[in-house]
Amino acid sequence: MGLQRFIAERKQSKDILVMAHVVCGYPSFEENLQELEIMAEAGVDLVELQFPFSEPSADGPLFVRANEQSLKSGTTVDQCFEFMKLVSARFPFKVLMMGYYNTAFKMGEEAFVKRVKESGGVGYILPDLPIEESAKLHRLSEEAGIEPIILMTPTTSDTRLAKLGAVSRGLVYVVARKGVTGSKTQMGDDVLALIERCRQHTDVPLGVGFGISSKADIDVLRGHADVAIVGTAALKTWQEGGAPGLRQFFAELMA
Amino acid sequence: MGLQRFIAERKQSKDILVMAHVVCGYPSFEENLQELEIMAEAGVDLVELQFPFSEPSADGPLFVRANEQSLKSGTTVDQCFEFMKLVSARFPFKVLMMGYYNTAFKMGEEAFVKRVKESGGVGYILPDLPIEESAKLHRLSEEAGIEPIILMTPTTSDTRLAKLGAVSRGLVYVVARKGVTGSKTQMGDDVLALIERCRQHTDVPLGVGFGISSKADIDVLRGHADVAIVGTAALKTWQEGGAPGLRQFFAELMA
Amino acid sequence: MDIFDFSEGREGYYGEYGGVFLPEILQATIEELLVCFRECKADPKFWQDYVALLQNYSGRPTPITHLENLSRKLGGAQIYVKRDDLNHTGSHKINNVMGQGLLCQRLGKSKVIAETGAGQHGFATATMAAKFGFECKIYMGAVDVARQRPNVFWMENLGAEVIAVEDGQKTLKDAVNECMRDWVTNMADTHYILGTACGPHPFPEMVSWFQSIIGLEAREQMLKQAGRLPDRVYACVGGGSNAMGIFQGFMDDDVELIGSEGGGHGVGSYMHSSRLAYDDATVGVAQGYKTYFLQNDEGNMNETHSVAAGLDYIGVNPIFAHLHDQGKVRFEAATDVEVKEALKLTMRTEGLIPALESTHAFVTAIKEAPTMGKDQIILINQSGRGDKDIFTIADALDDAKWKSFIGGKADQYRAENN
Amino acid sequence: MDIFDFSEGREGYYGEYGGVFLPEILQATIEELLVCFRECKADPKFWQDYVALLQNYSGRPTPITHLENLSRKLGGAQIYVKRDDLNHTGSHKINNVMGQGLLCQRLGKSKVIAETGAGQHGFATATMAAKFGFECKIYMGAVDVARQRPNVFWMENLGAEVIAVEDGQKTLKDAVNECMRDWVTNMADTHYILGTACGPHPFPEMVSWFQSIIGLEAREQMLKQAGRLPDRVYACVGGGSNAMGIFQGFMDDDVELIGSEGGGHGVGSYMHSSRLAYDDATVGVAQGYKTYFLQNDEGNMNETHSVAAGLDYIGVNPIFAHLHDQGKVRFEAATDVEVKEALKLTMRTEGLIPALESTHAFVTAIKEAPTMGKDQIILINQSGRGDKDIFTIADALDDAKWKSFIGGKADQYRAENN
Ligand SMILES: Cc1ncc(COP(=O)(O)O)c(C=O)c1O
Ligand SMILES: Cc1ncc(COP(=O)(O)O)c(C=O)c1O
Repeated sequence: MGLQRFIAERKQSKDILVMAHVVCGYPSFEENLQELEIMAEAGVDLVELQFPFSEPSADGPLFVRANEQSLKSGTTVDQCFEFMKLVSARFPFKVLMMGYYNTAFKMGEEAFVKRVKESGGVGYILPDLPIEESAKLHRLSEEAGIEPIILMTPTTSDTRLAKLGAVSRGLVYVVARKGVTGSKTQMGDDVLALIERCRQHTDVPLGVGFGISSKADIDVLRGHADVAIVGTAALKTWQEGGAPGLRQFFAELMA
Repeated sequence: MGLQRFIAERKQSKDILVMAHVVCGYPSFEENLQELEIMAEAGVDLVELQFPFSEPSADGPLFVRANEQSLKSGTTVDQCFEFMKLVSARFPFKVLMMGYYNTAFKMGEEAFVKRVKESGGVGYILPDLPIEESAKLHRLSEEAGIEPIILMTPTTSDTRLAKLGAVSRGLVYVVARKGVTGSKTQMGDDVLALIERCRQHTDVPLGVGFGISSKADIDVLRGHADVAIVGTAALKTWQEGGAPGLRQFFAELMA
Repeated sequence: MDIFDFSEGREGYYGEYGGVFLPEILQATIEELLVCFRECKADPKFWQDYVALLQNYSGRPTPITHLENLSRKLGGAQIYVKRDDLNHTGSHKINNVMGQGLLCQRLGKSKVIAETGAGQHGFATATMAAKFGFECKIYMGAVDVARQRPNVFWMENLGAEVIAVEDGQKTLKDAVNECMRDWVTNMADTHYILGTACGPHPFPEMVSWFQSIIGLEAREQMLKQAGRLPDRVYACVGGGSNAMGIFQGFMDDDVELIGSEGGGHGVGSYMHSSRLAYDDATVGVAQGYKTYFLQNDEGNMNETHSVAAGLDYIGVNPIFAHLHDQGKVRFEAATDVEVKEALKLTMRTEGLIPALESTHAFVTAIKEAPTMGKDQIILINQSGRGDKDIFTIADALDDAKWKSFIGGKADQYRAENN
Repeated sequence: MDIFDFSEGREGYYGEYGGVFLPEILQATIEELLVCFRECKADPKFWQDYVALLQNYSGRPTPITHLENLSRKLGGAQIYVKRDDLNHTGSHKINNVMGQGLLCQRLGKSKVIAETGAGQHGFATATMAAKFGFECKIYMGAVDVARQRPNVFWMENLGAEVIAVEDGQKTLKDAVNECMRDWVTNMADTHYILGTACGPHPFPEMVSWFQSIIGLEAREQMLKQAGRLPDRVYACVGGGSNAMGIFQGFMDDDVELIGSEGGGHGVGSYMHSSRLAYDDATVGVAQGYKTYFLQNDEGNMNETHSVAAGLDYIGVNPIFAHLHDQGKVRFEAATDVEVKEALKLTMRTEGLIPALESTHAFVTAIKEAPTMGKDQIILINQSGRGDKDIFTIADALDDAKWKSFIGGKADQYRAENN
């Protein structure tokens, strides 16, 4: 089942879905599994598995260090795909590859798409790959039946939103504010207006991310966005409060 | 009795005179007196009393440090003149002021000449005062009956030797070699040739200095020069061997 | 040949290299920059203002010096040197920085950010920011901050905020990432002054354009001073901006162009920064553009090394990747050891102190000059002066007196603190 | 007015100042130098060669920079700066040194000696010697060797022998004496490259002549760039060579000339090096010439002080002593504290880092600019760049991070030795 249909189905029973995030191999694949267990329990709908990269220039400090540590402990792309396979088989949520374009480029776009698909991934997010550079990858993905997640942002002009909208499939990632992952976003009228703008240019579901850390944030989005994307806040909770902390975090978040 | 007559008289009983050197106030005026005592005993004929100066650029390391130490311990020009007075009264040798021109310039040339005369000095050596700058000082000295000691050197042209010769009075200081005071000179044909050259341009007695340190050096000069000038070697001996050393040095030198 | 004529190919691409690989959030900013840059490039007044600014502020044109002693000693080609070391702040970096300063003014932005490795580009940027009245933040790897304190000292005194980047290898490439992070947040009022001909389009073209002043001057000067063009032109290649700068003067001529990369510990050592001279680099996409990177099979960047901090970088400008493919520029490497020897030789023979970066160009030229005829001419770009790098050079030459001086100075400071 | 026209007075005298007060042994050498210098001065080709050498090797002409920010901030006169800091080796000292290099060649001598205080002149001389192939000895007070190690490091690497002078105060004046001592021994094959417009005739005239290139350029540039001559010209005064250099461009004009001396701890402190601005100096004879010296009643030199080692000297050139008497040049002093403030201001406002010496000229200009009209113009001579003086400037600004960097560096070196 494709990503877009999965979201549509899930949305029949929920007014907003939740997408969570883990950095593969950080702190370790074992702990990743524990985190994912908790996310699954809490009813998380989608998970991005970030493949660590040495130059994560769109990430904030917490993820930067997570990328770095994971690579230091020897994480390979192959391990990440194996992990993806394991995860997508074990858990009810859908899994996306998240990472930087060089990972895909180095293995070759064909091989990349094939491997995502084989590993049970329903799509991928490559934040440093603009649509101008994606034609071939998008075509291959379409052939394979996986989705490239396109990002729309507060700085994107209407002209460009139209262009992005035209090629969007599966899910659009609406970036709630300028900046990198990790800092807090004031979820308010600005974000809602942005969602409104994006909605005019695409029919695919809209996920909103960057700085979502509480139920209150999600409540703001309810009725406007299809998916709330939670990244740094969860990792931070894991680091500070371990499994009990994370369990409580998702319980409160999704209450 | 003027310097030139004094030399002429002494030369009746000796084939070469000896001029020695002390730096006033170094190591102290007391030690200066002890040195002079020894020089007098040994029969030294002339003594230069060097007035310490802060920029003794024509002196070698030993005298440079002596100048410096003397000033550091508070030696003043006035003390030097007082010392000159004492010395010229007490000892049979004749005394000359030696120093740099600024000492004379700062007290005023009239005052300087007057004070040398009053202190029993028969002349002065100011190595940084060329004849072009000496007209007035020479006139004043002549009036007072003291002698400005002119230097002739290995680099002086015949034309210039003639000029120097024309104004020379009392004693000419023949600089045995290039350089500053203190290093050893090879006393040989070069020096004798230089003396010969100088002799052609002046009738006043010739003293030869720079690097004389032994009886052998003096023996070379005997019959050619009128005065052998001993500077650094004596001070070095005093520093290393004290009074007994210096006594022996002069005994051997003048044997 | 106009390498910047994209009418036949894709805008911002040199062969398969270049492009714009940036987060969507920056697309508007990079578009705005591109539009502004196109205006500037089309406006002869802009270039005039640029040249006048460099003349009055930085001492351009920098001269060409004929190294008669070194030429005689090597017994081959006549060696000439383009003296970009005489620029204000001590290197060619000021050219690019002043140009981007003018452009930033035109963009109406009030803040600038820049990455720096050796500190030379940061120093130049801080200087420009003081002159233009921009707020200025310099991102610098923590390792570089620690070892390049003199430049940090000057940047701070020029009013810049220097931010030590604690991520990754804590060196240049990490400073670039951190700049990107600042930029995606503050692009509204901030211009990113990239320091070399790398990064996303239009940076490679823009930096090359500003640096082309070196080659423009040099060509004219060679004709005037030596009566003809050089047979070969040598430049060191970090990101490739000084080399692009001087090479552009001779692109359409029968002149061989040679880039000299950081050979570090040598071929096979994997402790170097030779992307094109050695075979260790492969094509990849990082830091906003596609080019040859020193990376592993999975696309993660390798550690790099050069005695010259300014060459110690994972990537190379995409234009060079293309010119290399086409055989239009030859790339060689100079090892750390060779650099030290060439530096000593140049100091003693000619009284010049090239920056360690620039000395890489000297190494290759010194190797090749003796094999050339006495009637042949070579031109070396001296991109910077070495006296700013006293710590690095004293370390490289392992100078005992310097070390004991530093020891004494440290003791003095400690005593003052007690 | 030609101050070097001696036809009416005594050769080598400026009023009652100047002359030749040297040991007889040097009379032939100084005469030979004078004859050679007169030939050079009369030979237009010599000056052409000199200018060409400086253009090709040192980057002359150095530009004039309009300090718009500082002028605006001070709200008075428009401030222009002559950029001799952009010279090769970082100061105006290279002008004189290159000129004397050519002259030494003409004299047929193969060795050069020079005194140096800050090390700037020694650095320039070592550079020139490398370029000309002369053997080179630099005399430097032991105190200066210890505190100016960076310059010593470069001199040695340029192939010069640096001799630490252990006599006297172990600073500049003692290095001068030691040079004289070398010269009286080795004059046959050795030329003494005196570093400033002091010492026996013809040095004051000769050094002034070589430095006059600054003023020649500056006058023309001001006319071209500002459309008219400046109302006032400011220069710092150590021995007086850079000031003589720029002032000579404006001697016959209605331009006020202001020399700025090292005020050290201020008037009455007796810890300064202001010979003419303060009343502490008197006329004397030392180091080969007659001028104002900071000396006691008996003619022994006093200790002097300035935060700028290059101004920290007992005497001043005899030409200035005369022009001061005649009221043709006004002398002011800048204290250490004022210098630090002006340096900070200049760095932040304009991105310029004047040498501590040059900053003395900025201090006086900055004091006076606000009292002048907006339509008035002042010109400051920036004789050197400050980035060579990082130790001194970091000490002056009491920079804590610098000190801890040095501490860390010292620890690193000690660890390497174990
Ligand atoms: C003096 C100097 N030359 C060369 C470089 C290398 O940069 P690029 O290849 O962009 O000229 C640097 C970089 O810091 C530098 O400081
Ligand atoms: C940069 C600079 N300016 C000025 C001076 C002072 O010398 P002068 O008065 O001869 O120009 C020095 C001396 O070292 C110097 O280095």
